[in-house]
Amino acid sequence: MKKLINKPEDVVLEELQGIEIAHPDLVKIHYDPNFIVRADAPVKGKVALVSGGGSGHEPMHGGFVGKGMLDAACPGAVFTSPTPDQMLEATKAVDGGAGVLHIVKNYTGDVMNFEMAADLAKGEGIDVEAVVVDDDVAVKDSLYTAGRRGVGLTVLMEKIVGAAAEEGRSLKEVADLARKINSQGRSMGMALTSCTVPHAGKPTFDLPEDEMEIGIGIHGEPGRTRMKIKPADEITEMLMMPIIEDLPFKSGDEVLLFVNGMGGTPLIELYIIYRKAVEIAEKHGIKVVRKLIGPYITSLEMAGTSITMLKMDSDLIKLWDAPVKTAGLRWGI
Amino acid sequence: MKKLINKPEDVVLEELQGIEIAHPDLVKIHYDPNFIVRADAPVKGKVALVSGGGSGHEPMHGGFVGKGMLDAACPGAVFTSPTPDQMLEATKAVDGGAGVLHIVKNYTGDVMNFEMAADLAKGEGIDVEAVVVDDDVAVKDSLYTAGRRGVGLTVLMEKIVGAAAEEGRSLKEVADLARKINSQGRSMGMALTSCTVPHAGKPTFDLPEDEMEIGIGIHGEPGRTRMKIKPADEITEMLMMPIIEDLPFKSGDEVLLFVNGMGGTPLIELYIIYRKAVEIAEKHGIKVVRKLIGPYITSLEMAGTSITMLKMDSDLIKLWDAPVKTAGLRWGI
Amino acid sequence: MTINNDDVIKWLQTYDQVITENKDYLTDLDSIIGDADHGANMHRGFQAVVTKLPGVQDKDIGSIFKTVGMTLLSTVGGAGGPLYSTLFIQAGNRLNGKMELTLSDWAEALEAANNGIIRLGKAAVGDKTMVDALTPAVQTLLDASKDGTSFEEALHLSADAAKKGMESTIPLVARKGRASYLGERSAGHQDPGATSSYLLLKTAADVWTKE
Amino acid sequence: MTINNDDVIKWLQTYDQVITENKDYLTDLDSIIGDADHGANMHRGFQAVVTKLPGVQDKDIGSIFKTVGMTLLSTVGGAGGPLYSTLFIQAGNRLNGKMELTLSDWAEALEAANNGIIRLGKAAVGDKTMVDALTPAVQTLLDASKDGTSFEEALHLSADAAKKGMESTIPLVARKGRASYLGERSAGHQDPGATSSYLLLKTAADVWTKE
Ligand SMILES: Nc1ncnc2c1ncn2[C@@H]1O[C@H](COP(=O)(O)OP(=O)(O)O)[C@@H](O)[C@H]1O
Ligand SMILES: Nc1ncnc2c1ncn2[C@@H]1O[C@H](COP(=O)(O)OP(=O)(O)O)[C@@H](O)[C@H]1O
Ligand SMILES: [Mg+2]
Ligand SMILES: [Mg+2]
Ligand SMILES: [Mg+2]
Ligand SMILES: [Mg+2]
Repeated sequence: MKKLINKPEDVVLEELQGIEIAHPDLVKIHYDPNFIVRADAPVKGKVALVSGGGSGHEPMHGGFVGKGMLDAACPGAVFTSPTPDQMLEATKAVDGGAGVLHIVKNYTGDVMNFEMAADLAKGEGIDVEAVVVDDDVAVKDSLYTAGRRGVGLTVLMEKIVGAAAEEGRSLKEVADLARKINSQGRSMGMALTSCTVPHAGKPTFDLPEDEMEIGIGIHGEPGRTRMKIKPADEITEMLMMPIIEDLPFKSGDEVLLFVNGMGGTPLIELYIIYRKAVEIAEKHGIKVVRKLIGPYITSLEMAGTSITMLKMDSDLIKLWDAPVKTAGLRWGI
Repeated sequence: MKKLINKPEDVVLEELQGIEIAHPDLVKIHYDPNFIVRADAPVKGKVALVSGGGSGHEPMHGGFVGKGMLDAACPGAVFTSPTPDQMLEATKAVDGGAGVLHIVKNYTGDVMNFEMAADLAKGEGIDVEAVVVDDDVAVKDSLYTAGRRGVGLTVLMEKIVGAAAEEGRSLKEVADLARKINSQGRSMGMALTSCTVPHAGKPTFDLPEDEMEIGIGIHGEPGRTRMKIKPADEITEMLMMPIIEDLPFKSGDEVLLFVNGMGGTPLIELYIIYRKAVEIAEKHGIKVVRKLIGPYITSLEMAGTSITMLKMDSDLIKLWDAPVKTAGLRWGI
Repeated sequence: MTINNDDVIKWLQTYDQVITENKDYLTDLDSIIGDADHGANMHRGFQAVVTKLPGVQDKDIGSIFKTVGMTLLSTVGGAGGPLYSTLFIQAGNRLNGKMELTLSDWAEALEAANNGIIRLGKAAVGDKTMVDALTPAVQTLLDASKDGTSFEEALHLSADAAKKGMESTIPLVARKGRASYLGERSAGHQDPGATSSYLLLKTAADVWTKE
Repeated sequence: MTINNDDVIKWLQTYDQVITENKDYLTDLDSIIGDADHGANMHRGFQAVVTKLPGVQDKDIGSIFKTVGMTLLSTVGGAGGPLYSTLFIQAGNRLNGKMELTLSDWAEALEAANNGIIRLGKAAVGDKTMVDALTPAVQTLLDASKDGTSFEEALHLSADAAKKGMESTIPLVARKGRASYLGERSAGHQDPGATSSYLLLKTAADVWTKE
């Protein structure tokens, strides 16, 4: 296992310590239970946004805490949903009296733990709503699965909904907006290499030198199909088409196109993917009006990419463009 | 070779096409010869900054073109210095009448090509100064080598000197500032894995599962020593101590600490390194007053990190904090 | 035979050791059809549990179980955390105030535990989860407690039933949890949660029937 | 024997093929002590050169050389670009207006080329660069042109001298270029630029002495 870490069991703690020293202007860290809150939390009268999930997806979620985005993030162990006590304490720490929105990625563990936390928080008199993100078209959504995973759309939702909360919208408005985003965004990912969970010490899956996994999630889980590596343009097509067909995105739609790196893929490759993705979108009459390119929702050191498309309208565009000041995303301030 | 590319010979062209579509608000791309300029170039009356180097270090340099940083970047083939014609055309395209500063990393090829370009530009009546960055303490600086390499400090120099130019300082002032930064900054890097140059098709060096290279540069060249992998804290110490001792940084110094990812190393590990680096700095009485953490000067998909420390003063701090709006670094606007 | 709170403590401590020994095995199983953390998750949880046990060793068995459940809830995370937490809390509710367990107490406690898991996770037998190991074990215990089988014998029978249930997950296509994302590719691999559940019952049989 | 501009064109076209065949070999050498691009760089440059040759094939040899030099300057990049560009431009200056080359023209042109490289790159013999291959080859040509050796013979001798010079780089510790960063670790490996320079002279000997 080749990692710049000390002991596997200290990875999350030491990362939090690093974030604490690096960004005192943006966030405060609470240990045991672990959570990250905005430096100025709680913000009186503002709906607070709490998200969380396993660690190993950095900058998500901790890197998205700050003005214009999340109020708190709860990091679990690597790839392991955090626990209800973390979420409860984070919820209490950021509640500014206008209620708290939980942004939950659709994994059995995350959903169960956040539900328990929401029940506990409601028991303490806090107004809590939860929104589940499930944008991954690689997973067939049916009665016979845990449903679709929450992946790249989470980042876009946290930014846009964060701006709406900052604007002073109500908990109901903010939650409805989040659900609207979930209904308008789709993602699909692929991997060239597996990642290695520090505790496991070896790659989660073995992938021969000439093969790739299509339809992976963000936890190093194998995808739905394995095949020979293809040129970037073909791979982009294999990710874009299921996204376009699923919603479906239609001619005339305006979208935000997000080309994400899985952690081990350099930026130079993401621009090559972006170029082709825009070409494919345009061929279908879809207009790319906003973009995000980079490693924002990662899977440790996995090499690979995911693409997310979100249908935009003037409200979403305005909220996307609104100032944000976090360690992971920043503009306008 | 596991890469999200089409043909090796098209990598740089397609990357430029991606950047062109992605960032029309920030940059314009010129093809054949290839260079990237600010969307609003030339800026009348402002000293223009031109840098460049081999591709494969993204976001450097193209991602640093924009308000408050570079006016132009010349991308060569992967890991290959660009050619004088690119630099000459870029210099002409951004000259706003106040002169042009070439920021050159100290590699035989970069230095020779930029020198030729400067001579040609001067021949066309443009006021050109060049500053060579050579901050890599892993390389013994002596009459018997090509001297130290230019690595992480380049990013900091481009930001700070870019802010000075934006402020309206003269070519001489800007060049002197760049030389001062070069004299006050030091870097050192290490790799856990080799990168693969697309044309070469296989890793530049082979590194067994339990070994690392210390003292690598940014071109996949092997380092000065190879050894068994150590815990992150020890690695941090092995990078920090030569940096501190070389300048030397002294008790009471205020510094900018830059923990850079080499392209394949995820952010979670960089925070673990940052945490220890600050601890070591503080043990030596050195105060970290500014920081940068992330993959800003990379070596394709290489896993590894480099640390840069730059001694700061109030002028440097003010310039570092000044607004910058590029694809790779952005704040304040 | 009855089981007292010392026996329960011993069972939990031994299970912690069993998990430690099987950490890599459970993680390997989870690597194939999940996210490679089930061993580390269970290990983190039960390491925390054993530090809590001295504080509750004299309490009634219900309290011990609920302390275990609360500890797991705040240390395990993932899907396994709430599910194993529910197992212990539901069983603990059924065992409130008890200083000793009979076979029927044990059978009914595990039945409540399994029902709690099914309520929370909505998995049925055949979905390739821990429910596949627990359900037949519970049924065996309920049957045994009715037909007069000895507690010792019943413990072994329930471990055997859990083992068969665990093995029955191998050919299944997962319909719950992370493995369901794999679709058909999940078939051919044993479920990690069913494995840790089998080990829990196996440890009870081993620890409680040592003469 | 003299060499005319057709021969020069043929030499350059053949060198392009030689580089194509040796692209991976040169890159492998550069992987060990450099940055794994020398093969790709030379290949890119001479591919561009051959497209330019039809436009200058009737010009004097000096013009052909200078066109090659300018083309390399804008296509190769790296250290190799300016150095090989200088080689052709300096030699071209010496061959201005010539439609034919004698042995002494060739010797003096390569001497000017090598001196240009040394001026630009500041490398001396023994620094583990292309200068180690070119210098003995130039000396051999100069000697041959004085002592009446035939052009054919001199071409073979110069290729042999370049080969020895190239091989002499193996044990050296690099003091110039990228390989110098490796310090002692650069010893034991052949310099890629010395290798491409040897191939240039070897190709001249092969192409120009075919009966
Ligand atoms: N809905 C569910 N109902 C019952 N058991 C489940 C359910 N989802 C997952 N499990 C069990 O949890 C196990 C995985 O636990 P663990 O790896 O700790 O959590 P995660 O899947 O969140 O990484 C699976 O092997 C399965 O037995
Ligand atoms: N200062 C120098 N003088 C002469 N030759 C040099 C010098 N520096 C490098 N070289 C030659 O250039 C070769 C490397 O060329 P190339 O790989 O194309 O460029 P780069 O080193 O920039 O990647 C070396 O093998 C060496 O022969
Ligand atoms: Mg998990
Ligand atoms: Mg090079
Ligand atoms: Mg798991
Ligand atoms: Mg090279």
